[in-house]
This record gives sequence, C-alpha cells and structure tokens, in this order.
Amino acid sequence: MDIKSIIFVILALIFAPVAGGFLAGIDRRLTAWCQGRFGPPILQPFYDVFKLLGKDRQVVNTWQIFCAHIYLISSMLSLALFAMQSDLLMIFFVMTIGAVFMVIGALSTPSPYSQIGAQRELIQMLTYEPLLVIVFVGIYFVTGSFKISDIVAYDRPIFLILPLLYLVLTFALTIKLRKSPFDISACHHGHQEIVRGVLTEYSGPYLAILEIAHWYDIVLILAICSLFWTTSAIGMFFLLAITYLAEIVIDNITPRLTWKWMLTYVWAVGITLSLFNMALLYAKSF
Amino acid sequence: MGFFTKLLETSRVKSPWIVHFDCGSCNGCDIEILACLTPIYDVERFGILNIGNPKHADILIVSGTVNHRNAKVLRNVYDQMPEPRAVIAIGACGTSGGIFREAYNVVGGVDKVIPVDVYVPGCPAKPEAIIDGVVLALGKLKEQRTAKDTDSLAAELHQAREFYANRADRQVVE
Amino acid sequence: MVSQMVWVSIVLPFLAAIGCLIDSKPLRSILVVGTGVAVSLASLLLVQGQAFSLNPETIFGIPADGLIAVLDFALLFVILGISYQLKNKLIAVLTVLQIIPLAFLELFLHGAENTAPSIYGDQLSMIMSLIISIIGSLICIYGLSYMEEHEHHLHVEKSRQGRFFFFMVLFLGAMNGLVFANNLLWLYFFWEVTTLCSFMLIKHDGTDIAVANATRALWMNMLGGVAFILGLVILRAKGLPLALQELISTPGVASLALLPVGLLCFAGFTKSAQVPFQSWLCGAMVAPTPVSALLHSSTMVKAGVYLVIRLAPAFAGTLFSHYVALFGAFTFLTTALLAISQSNGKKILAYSTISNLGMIIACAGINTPAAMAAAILLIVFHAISKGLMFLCVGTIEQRIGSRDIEDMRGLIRIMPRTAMIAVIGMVTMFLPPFGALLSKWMAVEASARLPLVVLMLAIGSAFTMVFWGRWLGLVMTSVMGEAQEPEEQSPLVRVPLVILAAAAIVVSFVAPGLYSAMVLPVLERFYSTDLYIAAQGVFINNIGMFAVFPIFLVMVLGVAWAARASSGKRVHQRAYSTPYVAGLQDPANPQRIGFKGPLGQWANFTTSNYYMDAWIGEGRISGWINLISSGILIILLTGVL
Amino acid sequence: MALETKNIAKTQLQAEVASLKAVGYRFVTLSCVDLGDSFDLIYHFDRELQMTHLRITVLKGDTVPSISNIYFAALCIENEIKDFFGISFDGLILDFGGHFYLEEEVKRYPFCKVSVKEPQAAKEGN
Amino acid sequence: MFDMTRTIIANFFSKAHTRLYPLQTREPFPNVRGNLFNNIEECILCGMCQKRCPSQCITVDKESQTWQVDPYACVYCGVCVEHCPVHCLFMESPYRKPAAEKVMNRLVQVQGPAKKTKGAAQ
Amino acid sequence: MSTIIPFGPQHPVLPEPLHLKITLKDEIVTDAIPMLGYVHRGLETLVSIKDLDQMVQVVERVCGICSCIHAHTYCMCVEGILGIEIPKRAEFLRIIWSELHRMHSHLLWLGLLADAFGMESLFMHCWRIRERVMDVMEATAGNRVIISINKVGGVRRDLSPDQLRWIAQVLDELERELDAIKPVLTNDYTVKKRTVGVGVLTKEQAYELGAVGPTLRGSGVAQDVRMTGYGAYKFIDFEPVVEKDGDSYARTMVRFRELYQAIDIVRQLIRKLPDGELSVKVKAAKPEGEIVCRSEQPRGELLYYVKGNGSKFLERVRIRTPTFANVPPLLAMLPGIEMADVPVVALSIDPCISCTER
Repeated sequence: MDIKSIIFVILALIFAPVAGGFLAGIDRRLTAWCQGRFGPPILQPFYDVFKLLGKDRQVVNTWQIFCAHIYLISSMLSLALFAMQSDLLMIFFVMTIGAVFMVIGALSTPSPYSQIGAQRELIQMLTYEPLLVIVFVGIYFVTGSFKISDIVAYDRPIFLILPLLYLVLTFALTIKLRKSPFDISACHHGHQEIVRGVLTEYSGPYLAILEIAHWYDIVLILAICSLFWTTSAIGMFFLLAITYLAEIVIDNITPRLTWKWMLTYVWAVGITLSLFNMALLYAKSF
Repeated sequence: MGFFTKLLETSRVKSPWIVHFDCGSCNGCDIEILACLTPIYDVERFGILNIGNPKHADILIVSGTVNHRNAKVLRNVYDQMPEPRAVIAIGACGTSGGIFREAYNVVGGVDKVIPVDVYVPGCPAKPEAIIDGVVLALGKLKEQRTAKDTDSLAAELHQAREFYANRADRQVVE
Repeated sequence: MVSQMVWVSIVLPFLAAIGCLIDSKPLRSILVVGTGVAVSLASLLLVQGQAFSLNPETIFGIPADGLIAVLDFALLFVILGISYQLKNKLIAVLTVLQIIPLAFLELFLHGAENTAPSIYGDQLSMIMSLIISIIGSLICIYGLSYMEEHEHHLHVEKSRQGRFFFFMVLFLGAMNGLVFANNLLWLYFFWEVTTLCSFMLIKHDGTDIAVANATRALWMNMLGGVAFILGLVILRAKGLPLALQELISTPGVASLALLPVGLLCFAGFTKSAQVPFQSWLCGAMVAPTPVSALLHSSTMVKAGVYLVIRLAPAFAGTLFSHYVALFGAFTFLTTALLAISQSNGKKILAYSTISNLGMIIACAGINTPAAMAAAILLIVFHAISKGLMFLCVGTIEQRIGSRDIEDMRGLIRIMPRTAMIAVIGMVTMFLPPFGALLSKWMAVEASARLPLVVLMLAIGSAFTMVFWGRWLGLVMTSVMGEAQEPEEQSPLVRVPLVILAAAAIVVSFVAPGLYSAMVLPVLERFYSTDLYIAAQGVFINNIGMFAVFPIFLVMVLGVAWAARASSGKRVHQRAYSTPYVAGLQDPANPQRIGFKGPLGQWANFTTSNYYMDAWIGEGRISGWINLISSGILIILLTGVL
Repeated sequence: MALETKNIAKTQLQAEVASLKAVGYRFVTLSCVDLGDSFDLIYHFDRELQMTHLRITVLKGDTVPSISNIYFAALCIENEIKDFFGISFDGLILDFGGHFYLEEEVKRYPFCKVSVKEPQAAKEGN
Repeated sequence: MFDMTRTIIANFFSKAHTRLYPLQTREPFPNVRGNLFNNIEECILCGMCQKRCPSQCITVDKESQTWQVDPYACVYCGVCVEHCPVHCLFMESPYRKPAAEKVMNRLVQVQGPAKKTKGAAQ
Repeated sequence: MSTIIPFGPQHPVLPEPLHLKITLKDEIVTDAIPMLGYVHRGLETLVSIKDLDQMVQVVERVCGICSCIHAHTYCMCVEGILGIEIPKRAEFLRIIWSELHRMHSHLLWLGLLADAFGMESLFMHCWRIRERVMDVMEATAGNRVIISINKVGGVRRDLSPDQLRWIAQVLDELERELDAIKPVLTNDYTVKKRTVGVGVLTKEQAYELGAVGPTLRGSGVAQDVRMTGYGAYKFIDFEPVVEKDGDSYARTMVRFRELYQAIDIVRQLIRKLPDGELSVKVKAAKPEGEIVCRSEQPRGELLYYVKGNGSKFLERVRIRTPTFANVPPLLAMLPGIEMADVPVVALSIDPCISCTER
C-alpha cells in the first residue's frame, strides 16, 4: 500500500457520500419530472441528513445504535477496499457485514413492522447476493482475476463481452437502491404496508447514519458497474448515466411487487441470463 | 460552531417531514393534504415528505375532530415524535371541532389533547392554506426544544373528557 | 518425544476411558480434565515439529498389526451383537458384509509386504489432532457439568455418566488414532470405533427416538464401513499398498485405483453425513448436547472430510473430482436451504454443519491448492465456531427449556453472557473477517472455473446468511432499560465457552500465520502453482486477495466506536421510545410491548421468522434432495468403475 | 309518504329472514328508532332493487335474536345498535360488547332519549 | 411492463404541472366561499345568521352590538350569507390564512344602520 | 409461529384510521379482526339540535369525498316526506355535481390504489388529472371538496352556459388523460401481477355478505341503484359497469370504466339540461312520517332512513353508507392473501371509514 492508494482511499471516503447525496438529489428531481412535478432541490438529501443529525435521539434499544454504526463502518471499509483496488469478492463479503447488521438492528427491536422488514431485507439479500457473486465470477472469466487492479487493466470494455451479466448486475443495483419493483423491505417515501420496514424504528441521527451508509453502498455498486467500461472515462460515464436513468424509469413504471415474485423472477431471469452469457463466452472461446 | 448551528437551522427549515394523522375527519381535509403532495402543488419542492412514521417526522398534521378513542392514539403518535416537532391542526374540525362540536363522541379540537402550533381553518382547508400552515410551522422547528412538559395538558384533557362524559344534552334517567 | 506425544494422544484416552467407568464423580472429573489437558498439551507439542512417521512393531508387547486385526474383529462382533439386540437385520447384514471381506483380506490376500509406516503425521494430521484434542476436550469438560444438570433434569436414578464419559473420551482417542494412522487397516479400526462410539452416545438417553436415531446412524455408517473395507480389498487385490501416504503419492494412482479411492470417499461421505445420508446427523440431535457438539465440531463428521481431503490428490484432475465437487456443492446448497426451514436451534446447527462439510468436500473435489487451503481452514474454523455454538445452545436449552430459536427471542436480557458468546459464535460462522468466511471466499474463487459449482456455492452462501442473520438478530430483541437478570454460569461451563469464543476470534486473526505454518507445507507436497501467499496478514495469489489484518483492524476499531456510541453513558434513558405500533402502545407502561387491539384486548408483541414450510419444508423437499443427490452419487460411483 | 313495512313478532324474525334469504333477498341494513319505552327495529332487504322492510318492536331491556348467523353482514350493524341503543342480540357471532365504536369514557347508549334501567350484568360490570 | 413509459417520458419532457404556489398565486375563482366578513355598519344584528349557521360559529350580541364569528369553527357553507336579510354578510374569495393563535373575528358596531331600518319600518 | 401486525389506525398506507389486527404466518394473512370507532363522531344524534336545513350541512360532512351525494340523498328523503317536487333543472344540476364527485372520487381512489402497490407515478398522474375536476368544482360550486350545493327543495347555485362549455372541455381533456393510463391498468404485467387474482370475492359471496357498489359489480352482479331512476337518472341512458372475476383487478376495472361512464353521463346531462327554476320554496317545513331513500355513491349503495316527528327537528336520520356494507366482504377477502396485498385488497373496496362510522 503506497501513498497514492492511501490518498485515493481518503478521497473516496470523503467524496462518496457527497456523490451519493447528489445522486440521490438528482434522482429525486428526475423522478419528480417523470411524475410531472417540479421536484425538490438537488441538495435536498443533504438537508434531510443534516436535519436528522440534529434531531433528538430516540431508540428502542442500544443495539440499534451499534448496528447502525457497524453498517456505516463496513460500507466505508468496502468502499475503501475498492479504492485500494483489492479483491471484488472480498469487498462484496465486507459489504455483507453492513447489510447483515442492518437486519440485526431491525430484528433487535420488538416492533412487528421492523421485524417483517428485516425478514424481507434478508430475502432481498438472498436474492441479490448470488447474482453479484455470479457477476464477479463472470468478470473473472473474462479478465482472469478478481482483483480490481487487473480488471481495470483489461484492455476491452467488459460490457461488450458480458452485456447480459451487466443486466443481472442492474437487478442487484435496483434492489440495493430500494427502487420499484424491489422496494420491498423499505422504500424511500414510506407509503408501504410495513411503514418503512427495516428503517421503521430508526430515527434522528441513527437514520442519518443509515442514509449515509446507504450512499456509500450506492456509490460502491455504481463503482462496480463502472468496471464494465474501464477503457474510457466517457464510456464509463455514459454507461452509468444510462443505467441510472433506466433505474429511475423502471422505478416509475412499476409497482412494488411481492418478495415471492422477486425471489423467483430475479433468480430465474438472473441465472438464465448469466448462464446464457457464459455459454456465449464458451462458444466464442472455441 | 456558528456555521453548524446555521446549517442545522437551514436543514430543519428545508426538510420538514410530515406525518399525517386522520383523527376523525370527514376525509375532506385528508384528501387536501394528499393533494398537496401531488404535481399541482408538489410540496416536495420544500423538502416536505409525507413520511407516515412519527419516529421520522418533524411535523404532525392532524385533521378532524378528536374523539375519545383516537385521542389516545393521537397522544401516542405525538409522543413518538422526536424533538424538535410541530403540530398543525387542519380544518374546522381539527381546530375547534367544527360542525360536530356538539356530537356526543367529540372531545373537540386537536388542542384539547396535544399542543398545537398552527391552526389552519377551512372546511376543508385548501391545499394552499395547508402549505401556508406548514411554512408557518417551520418557524417552530427552527428552535431546538427539549421534551416539553406536557403534564398540564394531560390534566386538561382529563378535564375535557370528564366534561364531555357528563354533559347533559341527553336526559338519562335511571 | 514425538512418539510419546502420539501415544499420549491415542492411547491415553483409551485408558482414561476405562477409568471413567468407575462410578466416582471426582475421579471422573479428574480423569476427563486430566486427559483433556494431557492430549491438548501433546497435540500442541506435536505442532512444534515437522512431519514424522512411526512404525511401532508392538503395542504393550503385542504385535501391533495383529492386535489391531483382533480388535477389528472384536469390534465387528460387538456390532453384530448390537444388531441382534436391536433385531435389525440391515445392520447385521452390513456387519457381516464387513466381517467377510475383512477376514478375506487378513487371511487370504497377502499383497506386497507392508513396509510403510503405520503412523504418519504431517501438518494436516496435526491440525486435526489439535482440533480433536483441544475442542474435543473442552466439550468433554463442559459435559461434566452439563450431564449433572441433564441427569438431574431427567430424574435419572442411577447415574449413567460413567458409560457416557467412557465413550466420550474413547472418541477422542479413536479420532486421534484415525488422523495419525497411515496404515489403512488401522484407520479402518479407528473408523469403526468412532461409528460404535457415536451409536452408543446417540442412544445414551435410551428413549425410543434416541434408539431409533442411533440405529439409523449405525446402519448408515456401517454402509460406509462396507465401502471402506471393500475399497481396501480392491486396493490389496490390485497390489497397491494399504497405506495412505504411499497411496496418494504413487504416480498414476488416479487411473489405477480410482475405484477403491471412490469407495473410500463414499465412506467419507457417509461419515460426514452428506446428502442423502444427512438424516443420521440430524437424528443425532436427540443426544445430550455435548455429544452433538463432539460429533459436529471436532470428531466423527470431520473424520469423513479428513479422509476425502487426504485422498484428494489421488483423484486430482479426474472427472470423478468434478463430480465430488458437484456433490459437495449440492450438499452445501440443499442443507443450507433446509436450515432455513428449521426453527429448532440444534437442527439449524446440524444442517449448517452438513452444509459446511459439503463445502469442504466440494473444495476437495475442486482440487486446486486454493480449494484445498479453503477446505483445511474451514475444518479448523468450523470446528471452533460450531463447537462453541453447540455448547451455547446446550446452555441456553438448560436455562430456557427449549431449543426453538423462536423461544430465544430476547435472550440477551435473560442470559446476557451466554447470548453474547452465542452471538460471537454466529458472527464467526458467516461474516468476514472471520475464518469461516475466509474459507468460503477461497472456495468461491477456487470454484470460479466450474460454473455449476460456483452457482451452488453462491446461492448456498446466501442461504447461510439468511438463517444465521435472523437467529443473530432475534437473540438481541429487547427494549432499552428492561431489567436484565444476572446470569450464573458454572466455571465448567464458562471456561470452555470463553476459551472457544476467544479461539474463534484469535484463530481467525492469526489465519494467515496458521496458513503459512500449517497448511502451506501440506499443499506444497502436491501442488506447486496458484498457492496463496499469506504475507503481512493478506492472502494473495494471482487471481485474488483477502486482507485479513486490515479488515480486522478496521472492524475492531469500528466495533469499539460503535460500542462506545451505544454504551449506556452515551445514550440517556430518556432516549427510549416504544416501538411503533400504529399509535396503539400503552403510554402508561412503556416497557409493555404490544398494542391495544380490537375488543379492547391487549395484544402482546408476537412475531416469527419466515420458515416457508409450504415451499421448503423439510418433509417437502428432503425426498427430492435425497433423490437428486443419490443420482449424483450413483453417477459418481459408476464413473469410477 | 309512508314506509311500507311488514310488522312481525320478535319470535318470527329468524324464520322470516331465513325465508327472505331463500328467495334471494340481500340484507341491506337495520334501522333502529327509540320510541320512548320501546325500540322500532326495521330490517331492510333488497332483491334486484326492490326493497322490502320488516319491522319488529321490542321493549327496552329486551333482547333480540341476532340474524348474523343467517346474514354475516348483519354483524356490524347489530354491534352498532348494541353500542347506540343498548339492545342485546342473542347469538351475535362476534360481540364487541358495546365497544364497537365507543370508549369507556362515553356515556352508555347515546342514542337513547330515555334509557331505562341498564341490564343488571352491565351495571355490575361498571 | 412498460405501459407507463410513454406517460413518464411525456411528463419528463414537458413543463412541470406544478403551480409554484407561494411564488406564483393563482387568481381565486369568483364566487368561491372564502373568508367570511360582515359589513358591520350595515348589520341589523337580527341574529338570523346565528340561527341559521349549522356550525353555531356566529354569535350576535345586541347588548354590546357585536357580531362575532369563530373562523376556526366556520365550515364555509355560505348559509348565513344566503339568509342575511340585509345582505351585509359576504364571503371573500381568498381563504383564511393559518395562524398560530386562534383569533376570533369580532366586530363591534359603532354606528349601525339600526336607526335607518327602524325609520324605514315606521 | 405467527406475527401479529397492528394495521392502523395511524398508518402511512391507510389515510384513514381503521385498525386491523392481522395475524400472519410467513406473510400469509391467517386472521384479521377489525376495530372501528376512531372516526366515530355520532353525528346522527345531531338531529336533535340542528334543524332539517342545518342537517344538510351536517350530512355533507359525513364524508368529504362523496358529500354531494349524501346531501342529495338526505334532501330526497326530506322532500319525499314533505311531498315536494323539485324543479327538473335542479335535479339535473344535482346529478351533474354528483357525477363530478364520482369522477374525483374514483380518480382519487385510483391514485391511492397506485400508492398502495407502490407506483408513485400513477398516483401522481391520477391526482394531477383529478385536480381538473376539483377546479371545476371550485369554480362552479365555490369550494373544492365539500361543495354545499344541495338544499331542501333544490340547489343553491346554477351553472351558466359558459361553465357548461368549460365542463365539457374539461371532460374531453379528462378522457384524453384517462386514455393515457388505460394500458397501464388494463395491460401492464406488473400492475396485473398485483391485482389479478388478489382478494377474490365470488358472486355468491358478494351477494351473501351484502357487498355494494363496485365491489358487488366487480363480482358480476349488475346492481346499480342509479337504475332505479332517482333524480335525473331516469332521463339518462347508461348501463351498469360489470366485471366478472371478483378480484381486485375487476374492481379496479369497474371503477376505471365508471370514470368513462360518468363522463358520458355528464355529457348527456349537459346536453339535456332543461331550463327552469333552481329550487322551490320550502316554508317552515315540519315533516312527519318515515322514508327510506337510496342512491349510488362512488362506493356503492347509500341508504338513508329518515323519520320526522312533526317538528322542524327530525326524529331520526339513519345513514347506511356503502363502506359499512363492504366491511364484511373485506373481512372475508383478507384471510389467505399476502401481507403485501392487504393494502391493495383493503383499498379495492374503496373504504371510507368516516362514512362508515359517521
């Protein structure tokens, strides 16, 4: 680990929440436009988080606080590991710590909504985790390494080789972004039969911590998406922009679906797509 | 330090999340509150979100008359909101009990149960009036308040209940 | 020196076991604790040295091979007697099917003179011995207080602890013998001893269900025994040495001896309860908890995977190897799925064990150095964490009277100490940077070239996360300011728990060192490429890296920070708020969790995990799983013919 | 304009309602009026937009047979009338015990202009 | 699954439908029943509005010559305006603004049309 | 092995305070017990202090969403007892406003349903086009929601030819906007996934449990009180909208098609609107006798039982609102569905709790 990567890590840790917040702001603005509304200011997510940080503390038990902090730490750590260009799979496992601790935080409160949210969150994780692993394996197939440094050094855009796997990755992105049709365990605007699912019992500063951690996660997942076009910055930008726009559109044209549908549909489609893409690769290599 | 205080104040004013409790309203005010969220009025411009969960909310919007059953719920919802918080009573019923004041199961306006910061009159209140009300309530959010002593209010509520339970607009003989 | 240590670890438990039969509590305690300390020290001292081999001609003046042969027959006839007692024809047939080949082997087949040493110890044996000796002993020590309570609870008139500890301690000796044996006939003897011991321990309580489950365990393991002895007969018939090390280092053995190796692997599958043999291990849950702990973490099932790992170099690069990987991965996937449908804590642990063993076997099948490293490391970490978890569940069960995880909701306020240790146990089972996940990471990266296997591993590991995550969460369900009851733990309970919990964390932390010192030498004998290098606490090879130390460092700091933020000092009591129940809580009594429901009735907070019985209930999918896995197994075995 | 109702006795109610159901009538609702010393209960039924009404008159303090076993839909309205007028229905499927709408704070039977003696059991309950 | 897309895209590229309320206010429609006022100098304090008001929010006191409406209990139905014999009651189109304190709309008649009407009657 | 959920009274999905204690097993509802009374005001008792003219304003506030129809029905009752014939123009105007109410109610409901299954954009779209109807209401009647247009003996306001032309224009616009979302409701895979086969109420069940309105018509029973021809409906051609399947989708489609139907009815009314007086004078009415009147609200059949005792205060006003009748079918539909579908099914009867509890 040299000075350059340390600086890179620090920059990533500082700018990720900023980028995440701006992204969320732009997201809300564009969503508003899609709905024929004017929309909030771009800085709105920052106002929300600052306001939450300044609210009275209110908890059901202290485990919640512990879990919120661990979630933040693990999200930061996984982003730092990404910035250090280490192993994709390892980063993914580190990210799992946070996700699991958020579930634990929700399960630790004796609130029915939070409990159901936690169960659903577990099922969401169950849905996207194998897909992410498959995507990483696909990347490994192409580049011969799980290490980001090697993937970045690959001389062709991976997107062109693994377009279907990128689609699979966007499933995971949709789930992670908590967007329709997969905003099952908790959704942003909170009009849900389980109130706000896993986030129900978090309030004030702790909700803000979760929100910041969520931004880190989003940035990380988008960073993973960006690995699919590492050869040029413009290509990367367009890939991410189009992906995010597609997410917003999908969010607006679909209702929330049930977890049973999510599990069966995402697995069926995701696994078929990835196997098909792998088969294509095999066919090409012969 | 000054910067952070200012930042906090700005954020509070820019991001009021509301929780709406329909407290025995005729739905007229409820739909007007919902109409505020819709494209024509779009209160998300001001960062207002209808968050639906008192634990996340800054402003409690109450529409409708308080009756004996929902008074307890209203109180509970209010208690679960972390400070700083504000309460807006919407409509004739929410502010005073409106046309139903004399009905037997009506305690009265929202201020009989919890402290109200802003009264929005109307039957039903117009979306514009509700937006005005929220803006007025934002001033309350700016000041950091700690949990205020609401014991006196509880006593007042008790009195109100006693009064309404024993009033003599129905003659009842043994 | 080495030879003494080996004798201490093998023979001493046999002798101490006989001592345990004397019905005296202090003597038994001294014997169990003493043996535990002695074998632990012996195994620790052994680690200091290099690989070694011994060839004892005699044991106590009796020719060693002859003694083992006689004991073998004696053992088989004991089992035959048991089968007569149980009136179980299947076991009788299986026993006879072993006696005949054994006799045939001993009397008629004299292949090449056995010049290979009977005992061989390399780092793998040493690791196994460490696990067996230390974790096994801790479990036995824990058993001392557990069984007191257990018998008190069952109102047993005449203590049967003598017999119990006889088999427990004997188990340790047999397992140590098993891992150090090089002569396959010796190995076979110890193999059958563990079968017998497990049978006796499972049926210890003597209830009908215990006997039935013990019987099932016995016949399934005897099936493995038959495969084992058949494998030996074929080996000898082909003129191959009946010695492990010689067998795997014989060049071209893969083409020559795939059938016997396959049969030995089959024996390993039955012993480590791979699907479709998973039912015996789940059935073994009826036994007292120390037995489950012993079977699951350090002994019995580990014997099976140990044998498969040992044999892995012999079938490297064959199609058979791929099938083993597939078979293991399938076990991993399906038993993890079954674990989701369970609410019985011990059942969950049992399925999780099988699942992990499946992963180990899958690694053995993948047969790359990275996979082998994963397999060996997983044995270690799984043994520690699973032993810990079983002891925790045992302790919890004795306190709350239930094994159901739904009843463990809010355990943290009833038994804060045990609950915290259980939480550590669970976290080390499935979250980074702990060893079990490190091994899983290695396994996934190693399997990346086998799409079907990696798919199964990926899905299976997500299942794993589901059932651990929710158990972990519900243990912590509590509200702030609730009165916590102080928890009393007897030292015999606390010491094993604390040592295991500490070990789970510390051994994970030193995993890179452990790998360099103990695993790498084993791997280097057979593999030369793609080995992980563990430098500065980071595992690196050419396709991936895992930064153990940095993650540990950050997470330790993070946990400290989080703990500080959530400590009682930082969070005022005033911050407590009742859970959100749509505004129906009881303001007069905020600690009362629930809501005022219809008809004015109070509804207490009630919740339950999703077990999805309708989808993945045990009874619903077990049949399919057994069918498919039997199919894979048949393909696998016909493949070697 | 008068409402055409069929006056029946309390005991006939079950049989009458069952026969209406048999010919395809839908239960609409039940109206109750306080007549001072007795209650008028009017049962409204509908078949293809044609209404028919049954009227029974019960003395205060009397009980009425519930028809919720015939029409499940009568459950709500019978509970409501129990709240408002204090009429007890025999065989109510789900009995909210006079707290369908009302909390304890509210005086009993708010719709009665003059309420006679409360039922013995209820009084002891207080 | 993509049936909503057209609407979304259309919305995205057209101007927002939002009325930027505090910045731009729309002219209220004529005859909208907004804030209730009394042209107190013309009021004869007959009490018809008080009698007719379904919400009992109007109090007329002949003694102190006050006419008072509780704007927080008024239901803005306009019945009082219709029944006013001298048409001194009227409703403005703008709605009543929210306030932090409940203030009654209390009007005291200084010099009313009482004499005039009396004279007219005689 | 179950989870108990308090669903309401304060809940983000239900705008109204209805409490359901729901027992779940793996997210399948096994049991649902309701608790009402959070909105109960007891306004039927107000008859003793508010005279029969003031009661018009009171019954309008039984429910804000269908206030016009409440007042209309009440006036029909009182006029029925008094034996008053109201001018034909007044009858037409009443129905115009009633149908406008139906439009805004159905659009509002559609938005809420979209919100219940998490489709924010559809919610926004429905509520945006609903604002056009609200504008019409505000401009013609003087208030957005509770329009206070009825009085005993006629109506209080007239519609000028300009306004009628404007209304026709708004209706065209509305029809265009509805056409835009028609494929979303009829065709969209994900929307259908959430509604088709969810909360099935068979024809027999619907009839037996006393379902009314779109809930009943969604189950294949062609019953619409407007067919009795009260008010001006006798001059209008229309067919009741019926769907066969009895699930949430069928009920959605009934309401969606009723929107078109309402547009059509208003167009007919505007075309056929006769000239004439707006109201007849009702002097010191002291009704005596009892009457039952029914009308079709957006949510279904509304029944008023009014009894007069010969004074200006009525003896009894009894209101049976459609949601009250739809609660038993709702309870029958809940067990066996998924937790996620509870809001969808609950909204599919279009609950109006303030109606129900009065």
